[in-house]
Amino acid sequence: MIESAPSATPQRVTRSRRSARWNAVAGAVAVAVLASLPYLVYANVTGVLVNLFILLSLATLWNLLAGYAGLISVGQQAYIGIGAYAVFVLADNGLSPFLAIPVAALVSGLVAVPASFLLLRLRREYFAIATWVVAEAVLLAVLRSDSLGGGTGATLRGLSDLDPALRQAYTYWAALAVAVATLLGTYLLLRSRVGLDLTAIRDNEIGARSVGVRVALAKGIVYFVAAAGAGAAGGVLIISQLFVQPTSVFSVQWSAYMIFVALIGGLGSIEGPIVGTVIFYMLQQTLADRGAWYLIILGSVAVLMAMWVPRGIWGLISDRFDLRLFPVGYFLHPARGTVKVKS
Amino acid sequence: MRYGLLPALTNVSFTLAAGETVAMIGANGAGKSTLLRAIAGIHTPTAGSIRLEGRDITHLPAHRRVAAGIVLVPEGRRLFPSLTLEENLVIGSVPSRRGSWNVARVFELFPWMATRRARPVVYLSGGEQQAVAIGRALMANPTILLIDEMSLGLSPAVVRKLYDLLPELLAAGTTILLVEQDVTQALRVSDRAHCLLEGKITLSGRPRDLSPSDVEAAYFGLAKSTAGGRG
Amino acid sequence: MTAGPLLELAGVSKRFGSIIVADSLSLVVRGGDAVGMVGPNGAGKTSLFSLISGDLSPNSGEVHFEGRAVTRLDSAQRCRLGIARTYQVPRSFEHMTVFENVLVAAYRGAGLRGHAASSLAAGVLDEADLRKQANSPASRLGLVQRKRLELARALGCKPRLLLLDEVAAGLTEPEVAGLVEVIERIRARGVAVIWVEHVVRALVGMVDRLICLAGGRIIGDGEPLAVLASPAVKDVFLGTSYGEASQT
Amino acid sequence: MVWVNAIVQGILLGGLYALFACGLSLMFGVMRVVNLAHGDLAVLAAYLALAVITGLHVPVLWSALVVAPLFGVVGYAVQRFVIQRSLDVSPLTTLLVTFGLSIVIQNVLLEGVSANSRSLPTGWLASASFQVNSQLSIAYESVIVFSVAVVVLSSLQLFLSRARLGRQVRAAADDLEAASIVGVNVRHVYGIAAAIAFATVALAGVAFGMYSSFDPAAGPQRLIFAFEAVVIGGVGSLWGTLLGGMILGVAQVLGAQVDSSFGVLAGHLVFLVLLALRPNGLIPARLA
Repeated sequence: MIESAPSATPQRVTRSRRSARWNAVAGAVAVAVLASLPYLVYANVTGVLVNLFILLSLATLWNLLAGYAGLISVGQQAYIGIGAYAVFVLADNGLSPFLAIPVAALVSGLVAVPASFLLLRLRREYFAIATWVVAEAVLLAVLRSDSLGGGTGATLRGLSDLDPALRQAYTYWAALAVAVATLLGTYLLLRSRVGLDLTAIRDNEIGARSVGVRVALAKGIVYFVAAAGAGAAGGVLIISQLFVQPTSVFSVQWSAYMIFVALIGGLGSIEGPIVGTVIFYMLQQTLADRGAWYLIILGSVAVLMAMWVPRGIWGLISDRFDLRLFPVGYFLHPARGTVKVKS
Repeated sequence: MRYGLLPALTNVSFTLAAGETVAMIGANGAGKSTLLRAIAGIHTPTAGSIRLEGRDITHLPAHRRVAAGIVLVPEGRRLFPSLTLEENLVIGSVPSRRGSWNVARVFELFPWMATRRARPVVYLSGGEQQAVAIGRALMANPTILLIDEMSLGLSPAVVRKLYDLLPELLAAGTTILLVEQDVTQALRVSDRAHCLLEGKITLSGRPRDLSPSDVEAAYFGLAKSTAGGRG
Repeated sequence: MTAGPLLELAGVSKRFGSIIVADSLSLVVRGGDAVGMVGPNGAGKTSLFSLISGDLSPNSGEVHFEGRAVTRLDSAQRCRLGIARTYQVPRSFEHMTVFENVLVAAYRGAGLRGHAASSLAAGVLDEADLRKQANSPASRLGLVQRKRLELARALGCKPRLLLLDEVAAGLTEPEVAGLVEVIERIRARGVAVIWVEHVVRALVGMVDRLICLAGGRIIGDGEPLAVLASPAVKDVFLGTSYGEASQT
Repeated sequence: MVWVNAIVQGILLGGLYALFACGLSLMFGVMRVVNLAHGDLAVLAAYLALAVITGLHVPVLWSALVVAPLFGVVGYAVQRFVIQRSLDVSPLTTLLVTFGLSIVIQNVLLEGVSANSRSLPTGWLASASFQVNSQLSIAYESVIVFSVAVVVLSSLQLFLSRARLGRQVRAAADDLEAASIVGVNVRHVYGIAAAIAFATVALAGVAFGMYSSFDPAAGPQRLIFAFEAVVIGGVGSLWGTLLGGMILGVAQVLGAQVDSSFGVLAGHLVFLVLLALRPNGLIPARLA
């Protein structure tokens, strides 16, 4: 018979080089402060933050697709739109729009499953454009649908009897909740064994397969999660605008936002999109009265970063300071004292 | 010519004199192909230098080395599948160096080619493809011809035929560096030989001065004393 | 333990266009065998490994592992059944630490969880002498350490058949000796090993059977020194008429 | 007869799509780059043509003779300084970089010329057509565009198969390393391929501007149609691209016949179905 594992010397495994406890405390404090903002600031501030949270969620999910699974999608707007319209339909049937957000996420995820059977077989260039075609096809289908308002769009019902200030606060909390859920979900996914699979696939797909990784399954999970998250973001979007216009919600501009944010912040890290979102926000505010210039500048910067600084701003920061806010790694230590010893 | 360090090669130095034929023999994985590819400009060595007629060409890109007269017949032929036989030859004259080689002369050397000039090369046999690869290299009128594993995958008769062409090439004053697993053929045609084992030159000399047992030992890396034992 | 063969190839052929890399190959390997494999460039050694590991699927023929047909399974499925391989050009996961590289194998290839997986991974790193590098990214390893990581990752899958593709290339003499020792230990646990290597002396010292491949066919199979001495094998390595040359 | 008319119009429309697609196909066939800014370049060319027409008071066909060579030069530069650099980083980077360029071009146009849609003045050509019979009439414009497409594809085919540089392009597409060791300056050849691709996309842009109105956001859809034509026809095969363009054109016109809003969607669906069934296209072939 075959002996089992070679005998291991005593060892201990942690998930980061240093203790991650302070990161968790800081994160909890940050979320608590953000959650109390509706009591502290005017609605125009929370209104801006709602858009910021939507963008943060989208960029985080796109980074999960591209930075971890190597899937360059330019069609995630399909799921933003599906999520928005799902909230519209559910609210029309009497469900509270806020409660409809998780359902919309699920709907988007479920639509992604059959799409993934077609798309995930394709090579990268084909995948990129095919995702775009799928998004266009969904848009055209919505435009043809009278019950969804066709080209004129649809107005969200079910929130008209709510006090505007309260509605804005609820919307803000919903956006915050989606952003936190997205970040936390991404973090937990990457910390799980699937996260290890994904990193392995990104680094070397054939190598990953050769050690038993189910490549198609791992990519499928990521594609599903990214679609569901985009659906939730779309749900927040329709609630914040009370209206959805198909050519705008299915616009490829959304892909531009998430791609630029992720590229500038840094692909392949959870922190990157957060950094990128902050930069995007600052640029947008600075150039607010200059029309599309912020997008031109943002796009040019993103192109230059992709060519010369492929790991983005967070890559530079984490290299210099060896910093990780979301530790997902595994560290092997020699055992200390009585901690789990196995011989 | 001097040559230095690559991951697969350690501090290899040797020179080629004009007009001679040098063979580089050794088992696969010994670093022979890496060496030729470095001379052809596909890899840049991590240390050391390559000189051609006194001029440092270590950082010259591959296509400019061809223009300078160093031409590689690569391992596995590497013909262009979407080009016809004749086009595969003609593209060899891209650097437009002066010399006597042209399509007509290659056809003289390999008369069978003329009748199949318009065929895609994928329909040719291995030996025929190797001949096209040699013809393509000659079209550049090389001063140094690097030939990588000419015999690979070919029948012994074809290998012999191809090697019998070498003197004709040499008549034009071309210097030849051969990398070859087929030791016998390589020793038969070369003026000097080096044996490469695990990235180092372990044996050098004129073919007639090398005994078969020395070559065998250097080739497999089995020292003569331990070749019989298990250790 | 089953009495049947561990691995059986029956008439396996593989072509790429006009190039034949496996020409109706048949081969039987039993549990605990240590098989060496040699052959000139382009003989089809790496392709044969890929056909066994599932990176390539054959044009015809069948591959059986522990009596089960695996011809239509991909490399991940075959790995989980117990076939692990290394690659000639290391396929390390560059941005993961050495420990994580092996941990993926322990999770997916060996199907372990939690503490069992990290114990296996840690043990394998000890065995491959990579414990000191456990927490550094694979991208910082040198070529020799990368080769060891290939071995460690394959071992992390807890294979019953281990395919080693040139793990000793580029190693110094003492390093090769150390590696042979490691592989001897793996064998002693009952793992069958097929080892492709150009460093023939490493093979001859360790395997009890040598296969010589040329042109996608087996031209020698048996006791190592006998295979190396056979005229067909000498012909392939040293040339068509080496015998003639040595008489002059 | 309605259907015959639809098929004829679809085939002629396919010529325009093939014109859009041949540059995309060339760049993908030679350097494995899908230029996501392809459609926006066409729109940019249309605006430039408009500027030439109004600035120099020349007819539309002359404007193409100015814009296409200009785009060729730009294409060479973009390949050498932008795309080559991103290719050196990773294949994924070329997608991200060309996508970034796409958005930048769109928004520069938006800032520069406003979002209003424009069209190229074609004079008497705009309404000229010949009547085949009572139900089938063919616009001169569509015939001209189709002919231009066939001429461009044929010249490109001729260039690749006969010209010295064309041979080098094919060699570089076949085997980059082998091309460099026979003395081909691969980066220069890549630049040439990009120059041709950009020049053809400029022609396509002008043709598009004659056919219909355009605005700064019209690019992405052009890219998608071009890509669909390439994939339906088979990557790297120029005549396949023409066939792909015609299949797409016919699908769109037939779809629109069923329901006016179903045209483009029908094209997408044909593409997605073909992609599911034959991921390598109808005529999988090497370049030329």
